[in-house]
Amino acid sequence: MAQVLPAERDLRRVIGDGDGVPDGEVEGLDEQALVDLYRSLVLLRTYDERSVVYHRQGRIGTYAIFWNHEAMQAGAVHALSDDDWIFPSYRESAIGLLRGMPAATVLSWWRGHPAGWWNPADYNVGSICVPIATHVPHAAGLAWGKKLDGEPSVAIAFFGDGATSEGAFHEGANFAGVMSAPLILLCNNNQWAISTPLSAQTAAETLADKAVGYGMPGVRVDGADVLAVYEAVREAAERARAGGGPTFVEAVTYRCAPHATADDPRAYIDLERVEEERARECVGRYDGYLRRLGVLDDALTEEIRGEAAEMLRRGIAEAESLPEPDPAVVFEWAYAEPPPALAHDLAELRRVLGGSLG
Amino acid sequence: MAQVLPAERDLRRVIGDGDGVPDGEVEGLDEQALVDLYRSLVLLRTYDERSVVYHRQGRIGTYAIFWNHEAMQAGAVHALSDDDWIFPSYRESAIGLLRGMPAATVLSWWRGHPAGWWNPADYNVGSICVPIATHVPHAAGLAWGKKLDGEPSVAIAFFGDGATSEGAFHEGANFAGVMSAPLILLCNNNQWAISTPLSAQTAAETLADKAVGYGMPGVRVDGADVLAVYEAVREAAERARAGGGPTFVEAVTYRCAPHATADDPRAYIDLERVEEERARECVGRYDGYLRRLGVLDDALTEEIRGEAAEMLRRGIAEAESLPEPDPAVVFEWAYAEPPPALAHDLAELRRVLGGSLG
Amino acid sequence: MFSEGRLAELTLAEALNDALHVELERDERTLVMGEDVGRAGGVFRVTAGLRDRFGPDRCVDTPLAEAGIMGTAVGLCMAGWRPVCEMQYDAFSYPGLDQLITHVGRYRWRTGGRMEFPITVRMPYGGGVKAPELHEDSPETYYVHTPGVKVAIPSTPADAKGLLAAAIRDPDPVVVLEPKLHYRTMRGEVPEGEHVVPLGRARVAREGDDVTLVAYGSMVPLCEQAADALAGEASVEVLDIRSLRPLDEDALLASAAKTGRVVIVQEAPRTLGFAAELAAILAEKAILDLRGPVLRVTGYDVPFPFWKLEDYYLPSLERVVDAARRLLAF
Amino acid sequence: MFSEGRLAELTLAEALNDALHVELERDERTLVMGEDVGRAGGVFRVTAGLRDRFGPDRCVDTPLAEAGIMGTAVGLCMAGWRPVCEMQYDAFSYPGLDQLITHVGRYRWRTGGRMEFPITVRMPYGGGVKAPELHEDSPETYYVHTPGVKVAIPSTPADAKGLLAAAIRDPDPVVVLEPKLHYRTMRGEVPEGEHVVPLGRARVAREGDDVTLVAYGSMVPLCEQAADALAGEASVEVLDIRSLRPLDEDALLASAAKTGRVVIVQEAPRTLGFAAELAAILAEKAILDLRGPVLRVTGYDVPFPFWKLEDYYLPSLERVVDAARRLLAF
Ligand SMILES: Cc1ncc(C[n+]2csc(CCOP(=O)(O)OP(=O)(O)O)c2C)c(N)n1
Ligand SMILES: Cc1ncc(C[n+]2csc(CCOP(=O)(O)OP(=O)(O)O)c2C)c(N)n1
Ligand SMILES: [Mg+2]
Ligand SMILES: [Mg+2]
Repeated sequence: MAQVLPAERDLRRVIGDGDGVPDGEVEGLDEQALVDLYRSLVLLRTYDERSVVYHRQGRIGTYAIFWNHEAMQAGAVHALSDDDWIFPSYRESAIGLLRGMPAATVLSWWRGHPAGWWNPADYNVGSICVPIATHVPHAAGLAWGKKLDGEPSVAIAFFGDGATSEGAFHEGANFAGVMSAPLILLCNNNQWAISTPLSAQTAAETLADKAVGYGMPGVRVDGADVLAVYEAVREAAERARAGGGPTFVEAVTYRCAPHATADDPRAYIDLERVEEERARECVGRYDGYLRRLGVLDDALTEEIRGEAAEMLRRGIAEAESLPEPDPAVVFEWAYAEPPPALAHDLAELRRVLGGSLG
Repeated sequence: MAQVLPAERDLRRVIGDGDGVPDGEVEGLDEQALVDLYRSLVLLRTYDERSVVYHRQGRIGTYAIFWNHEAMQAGAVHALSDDDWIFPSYRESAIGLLRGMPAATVLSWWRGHPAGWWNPADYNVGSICVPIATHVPHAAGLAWGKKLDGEPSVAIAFFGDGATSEGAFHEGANFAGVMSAPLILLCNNNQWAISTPLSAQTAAETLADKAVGYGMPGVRVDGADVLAVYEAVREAAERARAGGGPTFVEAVTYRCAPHATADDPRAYIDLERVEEERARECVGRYDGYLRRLGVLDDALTEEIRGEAAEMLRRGIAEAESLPEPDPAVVFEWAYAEPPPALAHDLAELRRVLGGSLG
Repeated sequence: MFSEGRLAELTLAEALNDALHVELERDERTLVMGEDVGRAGGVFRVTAGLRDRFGPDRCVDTPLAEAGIMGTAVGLCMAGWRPVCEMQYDAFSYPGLDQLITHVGRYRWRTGGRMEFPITVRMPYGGGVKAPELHEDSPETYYVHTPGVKVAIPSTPADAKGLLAAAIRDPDPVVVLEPKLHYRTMRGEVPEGEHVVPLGRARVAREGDDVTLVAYGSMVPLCEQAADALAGEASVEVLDIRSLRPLDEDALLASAAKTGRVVIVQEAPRTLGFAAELAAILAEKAILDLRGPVLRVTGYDVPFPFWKLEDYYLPSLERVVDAARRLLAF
Repeated sequence: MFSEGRLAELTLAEALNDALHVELERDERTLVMGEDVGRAGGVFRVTAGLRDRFGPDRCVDTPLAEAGIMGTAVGLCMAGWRPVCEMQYDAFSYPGLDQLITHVGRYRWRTGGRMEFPITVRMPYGGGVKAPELHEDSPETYYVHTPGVKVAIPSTPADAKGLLAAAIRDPDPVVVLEPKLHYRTMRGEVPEGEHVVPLGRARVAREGDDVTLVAYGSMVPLCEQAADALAGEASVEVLDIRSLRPLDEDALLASAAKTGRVVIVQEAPRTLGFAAELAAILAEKAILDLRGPVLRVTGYDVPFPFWKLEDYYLPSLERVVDAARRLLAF
């Protein structure tokens, strides 16, 4: 095997700044594809911004904001085929939208409604993973299983900078290396794990440097550059499909919003830095790129935003129109054939609910 | 911080082959120190070889053989001061001997006798760790705690190649990196985890490559070259004491014996390779080095071996002369003040033991 | 129980925070560690102010690694420290179970009782807070079954402070589960300064003669409500277990002897929830006192549900009252 | 229970090995994975011959990482595989507990019951084998308390084969604990070919009228010895629970109704060992049938001791007989 070197230090970038830094280009992406990617970015952005509002309005519960993380999500998904499997964390809760999942499903998840569960096989999207890094072995296992069957599918797991400290990340990555599983480890390095900065998370210089310890290539990209992410993931997927095994992609960005709606980052974050980062956020940068390229104008932007807004409007209405779940749901689903004790429990619960305290 | 590069590919060696490859030298090791190191090697070898016999004779239970691992154990311990803490796995069960622990204590451990427990603070040697890699965080915590107190102690954790796949190894190593804890991670790469070869354990090219992911230097040494191990550990300890944080040392050797007395490696191991490795085993190599240097002769060898044999003879006699433990021991020690229920349990047990089935 | 006398009106979270301030002040070998306990003061603000007051070495933001937290705490003890570890939520303590079972609970024993491991592990637990999956578990069984550790679960602000202080001072590892439902919503009088509630003593929260409701943590106030609801019908005793290990068996047996009727209420799934142990003790030692079956009102043997359903899962006032009535009518 | 009729005389380990051969042959989506299961055929040789027969892709030597084994098994299920995971020893399954609790037991539920996770986790368990620390644990409580998983513990070679087959065919995750004490020392008649013992059914190992000894796994033969020892004094029923979850409550209650006297024998530490659940069920549902206390004979609430002491820790013939006599004399 060729020697695996530590990851490139420099962040790969495609999008310029419309000024001194020239725009690059991604081979094979035609105008339609470029606009579709924009559509996905706007959809995710709209979902995220509306969700914060819905939370304030009491329509959904606690919500993990992903503002300025849209590029790595959309860039990655567009670089994959629909047969490829996505394993999201809570930070990528709405990534299923890019695979046709109704907004109402994701909103239901955040509304604590069982309509928020889905069958992963319907979209090739795993469940939203709440316990940090624990889905990395799932993605490795899925990829290994597909490889055993000779199927060309690859898997991608999304996780944060903090997640790299967990044993589950390590074991999953190492398994993938050993099995030469077609897996992409997409690390969303937003430089914070709630209030814990990257410097308190690891002494590694870059997270992508961890790749060498698993015998896989590590790549660093600007996570707010949707085309850079696209290109890196496409490369990784091609390598994986060709039998080259897993790749670690570190997408570097910055968390510009609270960790979740319940969090107040003012106690720990550098607010000036947040302002800077907000100014170079990912949707605006791609918007500028497309306009410089002449494939986007106000009218098209308007149309795309309108579509997304409409989808969310319908989504929340649909989610809110769902009936409250029946108590029976508590007892279903955990087992293929629920044990008799559970049926008895439900009957008892119904009896008590039917009664009163009087 | 300076860029941490992946570990050196080549194994560091000091001892030559008495033929084409010349002997090196370790600065600061005088004749006395060289002979002391030999004494430790021989003590460990004698302990190990006697233990296999004692097992066959039914004097001790299952035993994890460390033949050809003596150099990394003795080399490392001699490079440290007595204030430094050692965290052994079952493969380094007798390492306490190098700190003055009686052989009877270690033999008792393998005899399933509670006289095999010791107070780690008496020797600065942690308990023999049975569950793989789980002591790595202990060593990291100890080192971090010593650093908080401004004490110059460093810690060393011994673990195997297989252990690097465990989450506990990862979490401990990462903690040590972040805390810049004075820790040496000494990986005994004997290329097998029971029947699992290194190639099925990791896709990394070298285990020392894992260091870069924790932001620490990685070093590879010939694990059967006691002087190379000594030098690498001394360097690592100096760096740690100077505030430079942890180091990963990969000591490469080859398991020439069964994993433990219960194991039969013929089903999986390459017996020719074992023969080759046995021919270059670590005690003989150092013996040759010292003879070429003129500090060892047959008389001294004889004397040192005799001493070690005598220590083991006394050790097993002492272990065997210990009274069988009292049932009360089952109920002590788990809590500072055993809960009342345990006292009651003991009384009941004594009552039943006193009775009969008649 | 000792304390200095003056009282303050605090929430349960404030009482815990107070305990940490007092104990860190009292013993400079004590340190707090965990995810987000420092800069942010904990996601529930239980560790607020500690980093400013005691510095980042004694209130440590650790890497995101629960096994690493538990494991380095073992090493810190060997270096003479007394670590208080936070697990951010109940279900996020599970990655630390291996260290807890194989080392935290066994290391003292493994040294022949010659070395101490005074680790405190504290975490918010329990449901009713409308949070996403795995934020509402009641994991006490995993801890209570594990030899070598002790487990306390307070139900009032005063006990929260006192039991946490006892845990920190205890020479053995103690897991403290804090009812997160009541972190901010329950207020009560809490002794100022040093305040210790010894482990191993239950508390009669309400005296009564006809039936005993046994509970701990967030189920205690529920049982008190049930006692109120049953006021006209029966005299209800409420026993707050407080310390699950060591357990105050005498208090349990005394109450069972008095009322002869016992309902045990627990939020965790039924099978092998702590109510099973309490019921087993009654079946073993109180069989002649019991006037009817020992009833359990518990969570169900399924994962804690999506929060729109959590009120069906959690023991409710209706279910507790119903059980008590069934037992009274037995 | 179905099987093809012919019988072979096998050890318990051989019976398990036979089950794996039959099930891997029967369903080509089934694979075996774990540490040293391939080249070495398992440290107890339970997986011997599988790698040669089915190839290294269906009998996989994994990296040394129990959480990784459990976690990749979840992913393998999503790809349509049916993994049978070996944990090398009881106590080495603890690093996998987090995956088991948060994912193996919950993933089906999390898909609204739409995706199956037919994972089998098998491991040797229990003491009496004179092994070093952490090689003799009885961890069933951690598994039985966890929603979404099932747990079986065989006590004979035939049940070992049949329950393992049932576990592998089950659409849900099943943990099978194998009494390592009897791997090689117990022989028995085992049906050849396909042989399935359904989960959820207890087995009356010995019929009797005066007292019931309830047990599972390696405690069953001990209870049978106790029944022999008591032969002149009392007619002893021995109930082998076999399937801890789902539990055959009816069999338990029927036996309690018949004898009115129940002693439960378990090797795990007492507090919240599975005997507690059985006793709690009796206290809840059999109170009018019981003629005396429900007694538990168990391991103690301490770590499993150094092996020179293990005979004091483990339930012994003397302790079981003593408990039965005390109960008969009650
Ligand atoms: C095992 C586990 N421990 C703790 C938590 C609580 N928690 C939720 S998010 C978070 C920080 C995660 O940081 P990172 O991995 O960087 O991802 P990000 O949130 O920044 O996307 C923590 C500690 C959890 N969900 N799971
Ligand atoms: C957590 C855990 N899993 C499994 C085992 C069983 N086991 C004992 S030794 C061993 C192999 C260890 O290999 P390695 O780390 O290379 O160390 P070596 O034995 O070669 O020194 C295994 C799997 C264990 N002791 N602990
Ligand atoms: Mg982050
Ligand atoms: Mg090895």
